[in-house]
Amino acid sequence: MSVHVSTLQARISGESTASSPLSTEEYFVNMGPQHPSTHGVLRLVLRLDGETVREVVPVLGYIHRGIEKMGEHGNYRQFVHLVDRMDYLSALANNWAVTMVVEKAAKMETNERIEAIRTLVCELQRIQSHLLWWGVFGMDLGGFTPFFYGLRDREQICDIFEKTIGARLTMNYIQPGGVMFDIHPEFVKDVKAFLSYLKPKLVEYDALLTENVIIQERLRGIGRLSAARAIALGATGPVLRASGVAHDLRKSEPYGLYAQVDFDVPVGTDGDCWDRYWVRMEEIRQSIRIIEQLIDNIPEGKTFLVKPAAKIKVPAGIHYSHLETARGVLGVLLVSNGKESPYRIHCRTPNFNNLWCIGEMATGGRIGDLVAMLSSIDIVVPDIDR
Amino acid sequence: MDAPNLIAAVQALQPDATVRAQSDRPTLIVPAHALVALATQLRDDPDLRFDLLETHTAIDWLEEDRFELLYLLTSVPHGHHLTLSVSIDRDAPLVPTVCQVWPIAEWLEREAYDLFGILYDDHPDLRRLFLEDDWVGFPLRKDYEDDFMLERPE
Amino acid sequence: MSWQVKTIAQRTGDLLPGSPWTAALYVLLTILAVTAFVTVAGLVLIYAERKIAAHFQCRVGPMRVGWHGVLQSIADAIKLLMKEDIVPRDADALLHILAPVLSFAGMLLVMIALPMSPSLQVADMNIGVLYVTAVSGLGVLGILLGGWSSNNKWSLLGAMRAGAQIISYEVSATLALLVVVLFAGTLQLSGIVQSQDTGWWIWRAHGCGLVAFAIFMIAGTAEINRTPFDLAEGESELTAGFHTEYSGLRFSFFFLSEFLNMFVLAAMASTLFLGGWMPLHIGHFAALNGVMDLLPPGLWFALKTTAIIFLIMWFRWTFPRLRVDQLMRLEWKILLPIGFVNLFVSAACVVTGFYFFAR
Amino acid sequence: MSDESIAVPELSPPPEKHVGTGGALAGPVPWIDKSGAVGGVFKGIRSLFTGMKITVGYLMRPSTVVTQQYPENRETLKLPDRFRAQLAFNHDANGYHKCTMCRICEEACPNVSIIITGREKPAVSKKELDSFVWRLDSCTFCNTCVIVCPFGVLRFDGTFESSVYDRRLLAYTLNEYAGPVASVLEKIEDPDARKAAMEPRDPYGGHAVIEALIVKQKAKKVAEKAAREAARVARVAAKLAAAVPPPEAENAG
Repeated sequence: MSVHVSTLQARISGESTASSPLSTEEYFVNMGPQHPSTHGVLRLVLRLDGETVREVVPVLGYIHRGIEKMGEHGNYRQFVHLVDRMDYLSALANNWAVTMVVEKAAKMETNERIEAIRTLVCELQRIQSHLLWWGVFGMDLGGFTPFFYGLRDREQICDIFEKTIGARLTMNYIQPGGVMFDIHPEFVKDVKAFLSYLKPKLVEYDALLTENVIIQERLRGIGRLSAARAIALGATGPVLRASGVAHDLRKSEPYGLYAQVDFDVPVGTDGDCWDRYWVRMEEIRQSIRIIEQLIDNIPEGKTFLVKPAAKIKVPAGIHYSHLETARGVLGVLLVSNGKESPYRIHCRTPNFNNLWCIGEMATGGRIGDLVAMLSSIDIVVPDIDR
Repeated sequence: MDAPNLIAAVQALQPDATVRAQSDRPTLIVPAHALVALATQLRDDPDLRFDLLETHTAIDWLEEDRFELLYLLTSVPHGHHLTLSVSIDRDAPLVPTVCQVWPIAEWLEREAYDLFGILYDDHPDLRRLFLEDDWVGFPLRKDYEDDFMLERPE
Repeated sequence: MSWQVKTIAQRTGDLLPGSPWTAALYVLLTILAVTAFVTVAGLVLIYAERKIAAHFQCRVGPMRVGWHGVLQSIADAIKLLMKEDIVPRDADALLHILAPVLSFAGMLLVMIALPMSPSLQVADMNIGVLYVTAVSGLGVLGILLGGWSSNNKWSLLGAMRAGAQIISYEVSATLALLVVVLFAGTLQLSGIVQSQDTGWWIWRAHGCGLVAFAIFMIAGTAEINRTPFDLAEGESELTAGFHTEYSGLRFSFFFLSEFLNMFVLAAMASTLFLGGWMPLHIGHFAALNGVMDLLPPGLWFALKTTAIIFLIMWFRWTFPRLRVDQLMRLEWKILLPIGFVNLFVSAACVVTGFYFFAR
Repeated sequence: MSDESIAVPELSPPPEKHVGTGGALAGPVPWIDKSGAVGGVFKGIRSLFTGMKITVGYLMRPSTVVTQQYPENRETLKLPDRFRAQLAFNHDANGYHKCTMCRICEEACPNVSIIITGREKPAVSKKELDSFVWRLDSCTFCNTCVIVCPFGVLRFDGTFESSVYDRRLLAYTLNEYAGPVASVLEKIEDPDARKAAMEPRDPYGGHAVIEALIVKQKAKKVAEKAAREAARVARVAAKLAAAVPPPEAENAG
């Protein structure tokens, strides 16, 4: 057989290819699995030449829980709560992705109110996720204070979710056939109060970090990814859009109520860390626009058209649908054989594909750049390992 | 391009491709040997331009003794979708790699190797992705069992 | 008004002929006092840093141990003392143990030269500035040794960064010091302080002092490895840099010397540029000077040092970190040329007597 | 740039309309223009001072502190009423519940955190609840049991301080009594007979139920595993038999 199966050991025991006139020695160093800026248990094996990164070999699987295998053993409704734990910062979007494919396959109906609530909470969560990213980004670049500001404001969204949903992180809120609870009576008021609180804060964020000369120096021209390479490497979400490709499923294949709202897709030009930073900051503003258009116009209606059944039957076949989380395209592939539990369920997670770009981005940069790039991709490790 | 046109266009490129029933997206069954050539054409054809391999995974049809490999393609410029389906023998799961066409396939194929044991011919770096290198067995196969698997209590 | 400087060393010298045992006791007490001061100042600084950082970040910081957490540092110190002291198996044990001691010793030796008030200075060398510059260089030796002996690649990277950084910025810091030395005409620290009895060098030198002060602050912040120049630790890049493998007591030595280096930097900056313990005097306006003299000189020193420490903390909790090549660029391409030009301009000022209240 | 954005806390003006996928649009970027070297340096330095102004602004206003001192603020701490912290049984005013032991929640639970046992000797009706055991240690608080329950027996409440010293105590028995449902109990006229039908349950007693269950299931599992292994061996054997070519083909090759 012509196929050769390799191992990690073989992969990282290559010969030194130092090309510097000063005979420097390259060495491998493990960044992670326990490292402050790998955002969880990601391990990157770096081939370094002094401070310069020659090669990045990501080693995944430290938090692989076999969500896909677990999905095969439960029914469709039970799978929804498992995907909360993939990209825990976009738990609602993950719920929605599964819900969307199940609803499409099982031909379940929803009404405008359900879709409006889903759109609203997902956009809130996009802001929440980007706020956390902003804080962590600042911290990865060495500034501690943004982390606390970002988290402080994110907490307010968590509080809003807590009131309506009863959970802050893993919510299991969007269910096939509806949403688990109706919005809290104070939801509209809280969201409006939050938005008017957040807008001046965004200006503050810009003054603290965006316009800081150190940040701009550190991000400009770092980790460039051209549009063609970004697509070829499978990047989606802000990473792809920063490279100048306006690929946003909310626009190109509107789901929920995105077709009814007016918003723009921020797009970068160079695909460097700065563009990725700026695209996310701008996405927060666009999400605010979406929420402002929807918050006063939530239609009346039920939150479950029919009493939710514990088991859902999905006709046999392959079903796939995807949506845009805060990090990119999340697709759920459902293979049904007509029974109560899926025959095979596969999640196309945005972080998995986005992380793949780090190998191309980081080569030739410095360790500090690598941290900035990793942070600008905004990875959530459980989403990679599933 | 809408689904019938798309299928017709792809079948013009590869006459052996047949439509797979029971799929909500246009899905074509492609013989394994024709995969790479077709993939290259799909990516480069100006009307099709399937430049994004959205995902790639396998399905273990234990009863039929085959693996079905799915390649979910998206065209970012045109906004249309296509799924390629390749069936391979379960006992000799060998298929040519599409790494040269879509670089992201390198990881997706490693994942499929890791979890299903599908071997990719010419893959530059075929090794386990999630599990350790010395793991025995391929967990997403339907007949996979190991001593630590928990079963759902009744 | 003339200031009578009498250092502890001089007083010991006075005692020595009459009663050598009293002198010895005096020396012993001084050593104890310096040690106590170092420890207490370290704990206070750590507490202050935590509290100030917390309030910068909309938090409250330690609140549990004592009133508003004032005893938190002591609790932490006790915790660190009781922790297991780990020397990695493949580390160079001797150097690993020596490194924090060196780092601490460097800081402690600078401490004795600091003029805190006319009567509170351990030793007043006639080459004070040179001594401080030389001895504070010992700190980098500790950091380098610590990173090297840990046998950890991250530590090594951190140590190398620290070495390169501190040695580079030492140049700029020294150039900034030289400006004041030129103006004051002495290397003696108490002499520098007394030369400012008609005004502080930061404003008396037509901007030269201000530029030198800015350079000194930037270079000093880099020398003590604090954000935005904390590349040697760079916790988001190098986990913890040179002290990755340190724990317990030895870690606390590094930690303490880091904080006290901040104190030393602030003390030096206030001594050189803000008049040290010298009250705010403007020329020979006796009325103003008299009012200012009401506050004791020790308090002036404390206030100025505190203000500069606050400034350094403020930097730390606002700015992100520079990258290693930007750090070097800042030093060699920006600070150093400015420093040289500034030095020449100051020299011209001194020669022509073109500064306020020139003697 | 910095002046404008600080003065007006408004959303940045939208760039041009989005034009399908593939079209690029670029918005205003708060980029420090470094074209003029000296001007750029001053802008850069000013940007640093802007940041310092923000942080010191928070230092000067202690009212912006958001930290809560948890155990001290127990009285004022109010969790939202929907907060999912602990599964609870809805008992009515008389202390009766409506659980008919239909086991829908048990099946819907994704991680077998609900274990329902029936009384061996029902007092009144055919099926009576003995213990409704809920395992906090494996629960993911997904709320599925609550929404699928046809009788509205379950609810989540916000009692979040659930730490105990022994993890076996994390298996709670939710029903206060073992016995028939509310509608049956209400039909019993005699209060003593009612009381006799109801047997009190210890809320922390769930682990005993689980341990009994484990013993019962172990034997069953061993048998099942053996059966599965036999089936697998048979399948492999059949496959091997099919894979071996018939003798004449072998001769031809």
